[in-house]
Amino acid sequence: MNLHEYQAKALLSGFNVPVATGLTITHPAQAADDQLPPTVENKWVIKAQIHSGARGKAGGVLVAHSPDEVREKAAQLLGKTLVTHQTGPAGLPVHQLLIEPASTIARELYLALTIDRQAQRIAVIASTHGGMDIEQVAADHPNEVLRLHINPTVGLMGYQARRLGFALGLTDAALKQFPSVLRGVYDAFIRHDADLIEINPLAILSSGDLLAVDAKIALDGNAAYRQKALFAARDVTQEDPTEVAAQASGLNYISLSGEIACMVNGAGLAMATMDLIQSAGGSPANFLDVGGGTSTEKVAAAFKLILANPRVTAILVNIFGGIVRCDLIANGIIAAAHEVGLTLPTVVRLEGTNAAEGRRLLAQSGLNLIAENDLAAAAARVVHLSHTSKTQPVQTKGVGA
Amino acid sequence: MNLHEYQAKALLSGFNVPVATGLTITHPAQAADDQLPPTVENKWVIKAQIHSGARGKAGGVLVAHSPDEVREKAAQLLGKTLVTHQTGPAGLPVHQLLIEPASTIARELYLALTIDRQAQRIAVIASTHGGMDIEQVAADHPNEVLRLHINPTVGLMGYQARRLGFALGLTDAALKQFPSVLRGVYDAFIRHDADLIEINPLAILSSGDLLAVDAKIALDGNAAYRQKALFAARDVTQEDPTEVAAQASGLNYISLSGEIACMVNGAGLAMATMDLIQSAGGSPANFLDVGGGTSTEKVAAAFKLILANPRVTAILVNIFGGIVRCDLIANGIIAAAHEVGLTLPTVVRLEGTNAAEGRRLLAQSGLNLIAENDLAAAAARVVHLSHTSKTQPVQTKGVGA
Amino acid sequence: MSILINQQTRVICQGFTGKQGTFHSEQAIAYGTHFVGGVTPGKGGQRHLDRPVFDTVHDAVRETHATASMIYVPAAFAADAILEAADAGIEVIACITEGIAVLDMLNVKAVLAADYPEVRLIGPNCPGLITPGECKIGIMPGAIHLPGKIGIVSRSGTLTYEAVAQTTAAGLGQSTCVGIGGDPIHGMDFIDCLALFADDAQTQAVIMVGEIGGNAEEEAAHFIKEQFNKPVVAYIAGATAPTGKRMGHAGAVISGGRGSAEDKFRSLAAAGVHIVRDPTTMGRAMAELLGTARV
Amino acid sequence: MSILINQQTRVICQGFTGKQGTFHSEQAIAYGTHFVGGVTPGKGGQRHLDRPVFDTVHDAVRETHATASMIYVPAAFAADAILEAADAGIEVIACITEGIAVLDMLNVKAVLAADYPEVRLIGPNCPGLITPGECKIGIMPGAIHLPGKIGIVSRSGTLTYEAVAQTTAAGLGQSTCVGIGGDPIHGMDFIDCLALFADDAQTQAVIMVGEIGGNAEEEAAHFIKEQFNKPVVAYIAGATAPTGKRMGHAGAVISGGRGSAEDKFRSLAAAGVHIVRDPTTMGRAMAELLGTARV
Repeated sequence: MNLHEYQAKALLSGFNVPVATGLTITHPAQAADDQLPPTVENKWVIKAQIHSGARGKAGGVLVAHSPDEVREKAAQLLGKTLVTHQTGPAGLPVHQLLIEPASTIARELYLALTIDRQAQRIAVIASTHGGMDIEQVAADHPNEVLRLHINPTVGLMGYQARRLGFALGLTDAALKQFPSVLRGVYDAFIRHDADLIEINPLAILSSGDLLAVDAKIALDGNAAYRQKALFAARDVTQEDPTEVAAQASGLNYISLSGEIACMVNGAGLAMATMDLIQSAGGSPANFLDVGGGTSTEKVAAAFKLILANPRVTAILVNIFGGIVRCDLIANGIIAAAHEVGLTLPTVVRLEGTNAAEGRRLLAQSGLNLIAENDLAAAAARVVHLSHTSKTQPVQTKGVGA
Repeated sequence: MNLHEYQAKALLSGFNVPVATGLTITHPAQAADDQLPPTVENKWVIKAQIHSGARGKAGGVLVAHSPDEVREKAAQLLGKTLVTHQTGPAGLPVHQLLIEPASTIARELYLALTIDRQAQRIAVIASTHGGMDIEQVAADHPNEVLRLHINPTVGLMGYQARRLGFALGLTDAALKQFPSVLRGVYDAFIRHDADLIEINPLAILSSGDLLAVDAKIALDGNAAYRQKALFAARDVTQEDPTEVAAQASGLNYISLSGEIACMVNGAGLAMATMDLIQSAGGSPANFLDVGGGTSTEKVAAAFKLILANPRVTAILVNIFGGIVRCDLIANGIIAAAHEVGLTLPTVVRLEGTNAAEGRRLLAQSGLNLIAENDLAAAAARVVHLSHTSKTQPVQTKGVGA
Repeated sequence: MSILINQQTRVICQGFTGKQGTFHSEQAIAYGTHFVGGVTPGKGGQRHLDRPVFDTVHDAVRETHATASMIYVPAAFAADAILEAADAGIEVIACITEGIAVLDMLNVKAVLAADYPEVRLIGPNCPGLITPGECKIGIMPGAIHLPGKIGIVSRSGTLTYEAVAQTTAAGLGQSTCVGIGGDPIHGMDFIDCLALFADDAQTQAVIMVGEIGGNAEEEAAHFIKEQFNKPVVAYIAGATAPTGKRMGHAGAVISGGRGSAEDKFRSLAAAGVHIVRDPTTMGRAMAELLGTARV
Repeated sequence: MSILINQQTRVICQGFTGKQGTFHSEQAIAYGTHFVGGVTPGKGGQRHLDRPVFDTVHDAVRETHATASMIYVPAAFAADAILEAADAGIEVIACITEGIAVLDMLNVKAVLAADYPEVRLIGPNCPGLITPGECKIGIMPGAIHLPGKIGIVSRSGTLTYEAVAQTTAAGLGQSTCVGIGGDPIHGMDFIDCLALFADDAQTQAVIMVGEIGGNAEEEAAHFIKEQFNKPVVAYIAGATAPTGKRMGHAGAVISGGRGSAEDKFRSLAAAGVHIVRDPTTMGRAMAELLGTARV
């Protein structure tokens, strides 16, 4: 789960990472004169709180030189939808703004902690090239991206912080502050089950002090049970509504741009099914893993998600019954098809435990469900039906709709 | 450094280890009616706070059935000196009492955490034989002393606590409470740099609940710099005054029962010197390691400590000059001998860096300092002098006394 | 022969009396697994599925001489369960549980490496492992398996079943199938399994099923090139998955242009692996490969 | 040959510009040690004792190719310094610092075992080590040493010097002398040193100096009995130390009747070690033993 910048900064501030005093608003009027953070030069930065980087280029970061201008710019931003190269074409809505005093920045650094699955350690990544995309920096200046790993027994060691501080070319106040900043980020990472904490830029101000000018935190979803306060602050307006609804039903759904929907048990098999659709000449409309203990309700919820996408022209259901019996799945499909009024051409491939009985049930259901035992054939069939479906409406024998 | 029972319980209580509500007093009047902890059956236990186990047998734990009796028994105990098999014949003075409500105990367990130097881990030691000397239990029932080690990366694991709880035969409330008690002891150990935390007995009350009836904590002296609050609470009245004075001078001194004092640089060489005195027919009066950076002040302080012991009849100084130059040591000895008015026969063995010059300085000092190059000869000489010194006063040419 | 588990393997279940533990233990027993008992703290001394229940894994090992455990305890307690099994002397630990926090697994791996280097952890978030006809530890459907000559190692669950069904249909059968799980930090990896398959006489060839994300497949390719001499067929799922989108398994994220299906196919092909881009052809490709190999 | 260090060993000092670091670095240089620089954070780029100063051990290793470090930083920072040296690739780390908290050392040992198993840590709270005539890393007086054939390993500081002086007086000389330190948790132990002496052609015999407390000497006795074939002379200090009293070194505590000098003498004698109860006779005993051995 992602945190907004203002949430990330509040969290980091609790670990003594220096951040500006900011004001978070949802309405321009909240930026009243006496609420605005004090500035030296009457200069504020207004930042759209969306779950995306590269906000500046998308017009999501504005500067104002008076309280009136702050409110004016805030009114411009709030309610807008921002499209960055990370958001996809739909963009993300701006419901909250973070207003901070502008700072005079001498240098910009990059600092992040994340999980390195190869090393099986938490990795610290730092660079003197702050304020830009670190992947680009890694591509352009691989030797200027510093990496080190943290042994879980002792955690971050003093020598590691010192070493990075010297390697980043810090001096004076910044050199002295850096170990405490890194310690704070590390402690926050550990205490709050982060997947990623990125401070970009970590600025050296003209005063010589360090300041986290932007901050991004992603949390490990598996740790939600012990990070309840943070997960309660989740902002679902920043996520795909279909994916959010899917999660609520215990489904793993990701929207894609094609027209053939699929419903599969297992993430790997779901990806393989998408690959098959593509190689058969189609284009997948979604990734959808219904998981292990699939019930009628789950199958029904899955059909509803699929049908909510107007681009979908055909459906491929691919279930390899293991512990889940295919006859139960078939009953679930039939009940769900009735419930949601399934009209799109639907190819069903059932394999594994009680597959024959499942196929028999589908055949006798009176629904427009095309059974295919062979997965390759099922993929070819659904692609064919999809093309047909685009040109002529499909007749169904379903009771719904 | 050792904590008193009341200090240990206050510490453990902060880690949710269940202890009785107690009152610590230094004067009987402090045990006023309204200050005494409430009891169900008007029964209190009054415990002498000394740095020793086995207080009960020595009369250091009394029971009272009324507030008046509490004050009466308190008056008996305060100011007394208790001799246990751990205190040595001199005993320890009672300056503080811990008054607790008496508990109804169903079973007594043993629980301790300490450093296992062989395993290089913190070890948990537990037994169903609580309330007695664990070393005796280990000798009599080796299979009934449970041990497990804690991996520093993950600390105490839930399964370890469960396993011990089941192995101790706990049920119901005690079984449920045990992991939290053990967790508390472990956290206290780690957070406060303990060498040993021992709860003996850890009682199962008739109510089924656990209660730490006695608690002993020893702290790692090397961690004093980061456990300042605890080390500030050190009770030097419980320690040998000479040893305390030695520490203040940066010396490592331990009183022994013999009559030949020794002053050595290095703990191993100091023990070896004691061994030599013994095998030469003498008996060492002390262990004294003057350490590395030996100064005139330190040597003087060492002589003062030695001379404060009226049993001492002769002195052996054994210095293997390494980094420390023997000529400087010799000057220190001479200055110190003058300062303290050294009259006892003193054999000095100087070896190593600038030893010849050191010996020359001693010979020219006009003091009654007998130089011996050979350590074995020096030991034999000091033992001989000691025997002589017992029968006739020694003439000295010293300026002091 | 097979790897890791066989008819002699004495299996217990942690989380034995829970719903999942009960169901999959029943299945394992029905499959003929040498299933000797289970662990549920507080239920020690009871019997369940006609097997003894113990309070601790240590008790279970002492009484049953169990050597393998399958873990179905909830995610919050799974790290503890893995280390309990290791500490009790269990040699093969299959942790089926999904949803274990990454930091927990980092610690588990560090402790296993330090204190229990001999322990084989499979998973978490995996279907388990099976030696067909001998021992089933996990959630896979036993019926689709056939004792035979193909070793299968896979990051995916149901996709493993595809590989199994296809090799069964082709009459090749399986020596042992290991679902190593999709979490970013997990136990045995492709290489660990390949090393065991290399020394297993029953295993004549291996099917490897990978996914986008991470670089385990690239490392496996390197290992195969350097020191693995049996035929390998490999499929990588996720060629059509868009960059940066999570595909169910936390491990299946393409980050920074690395870990794409194409990267993995390329590495494996360069290592002499027979790659298949159509997941329905794993069994057929293997049959052809072995047919050719026999000439 | 010698063990651990020799003329080629490139030595740095951590805590280089401090009082202790400066003094002992000067001594090491004067002794002829191949001393290439030192580390004091914040003083990188300066020169000290005509050697370069670096901010980090990594910088020092990169620039000087140092392979050994002697540590004189204050106790509160010593654990960090040890791990910094290990992480930077230093092979032999002698930590002279005394007063390191036990929990810090437990962690240091766990990390060394996990991440840097090849690193040789000597100490803490030790005099260091020396290969006479070649390389001196520590606080021992160089002048008493003589290049020769006796390996010395000791838990004590000044008592080591006795063994050195006696073997020098006897004309035997020393191959390498290692003061392993007296703290309860420390780096190389008797056995680690014996194993190196076993393979060292220059070392013809070993003097072992132990102390009461712990059971390192008993373990060494077992090792010698099983697999060490060179003559060993051993002395254990503390026969007259009373039970339960601390004798300076935190490690030197007799606990529960174990670890007494008598226990240790007995174990060593049973392992075929020539024990001496008089610390002034270590050199003489060795000379006689080797004289006898030569017959």
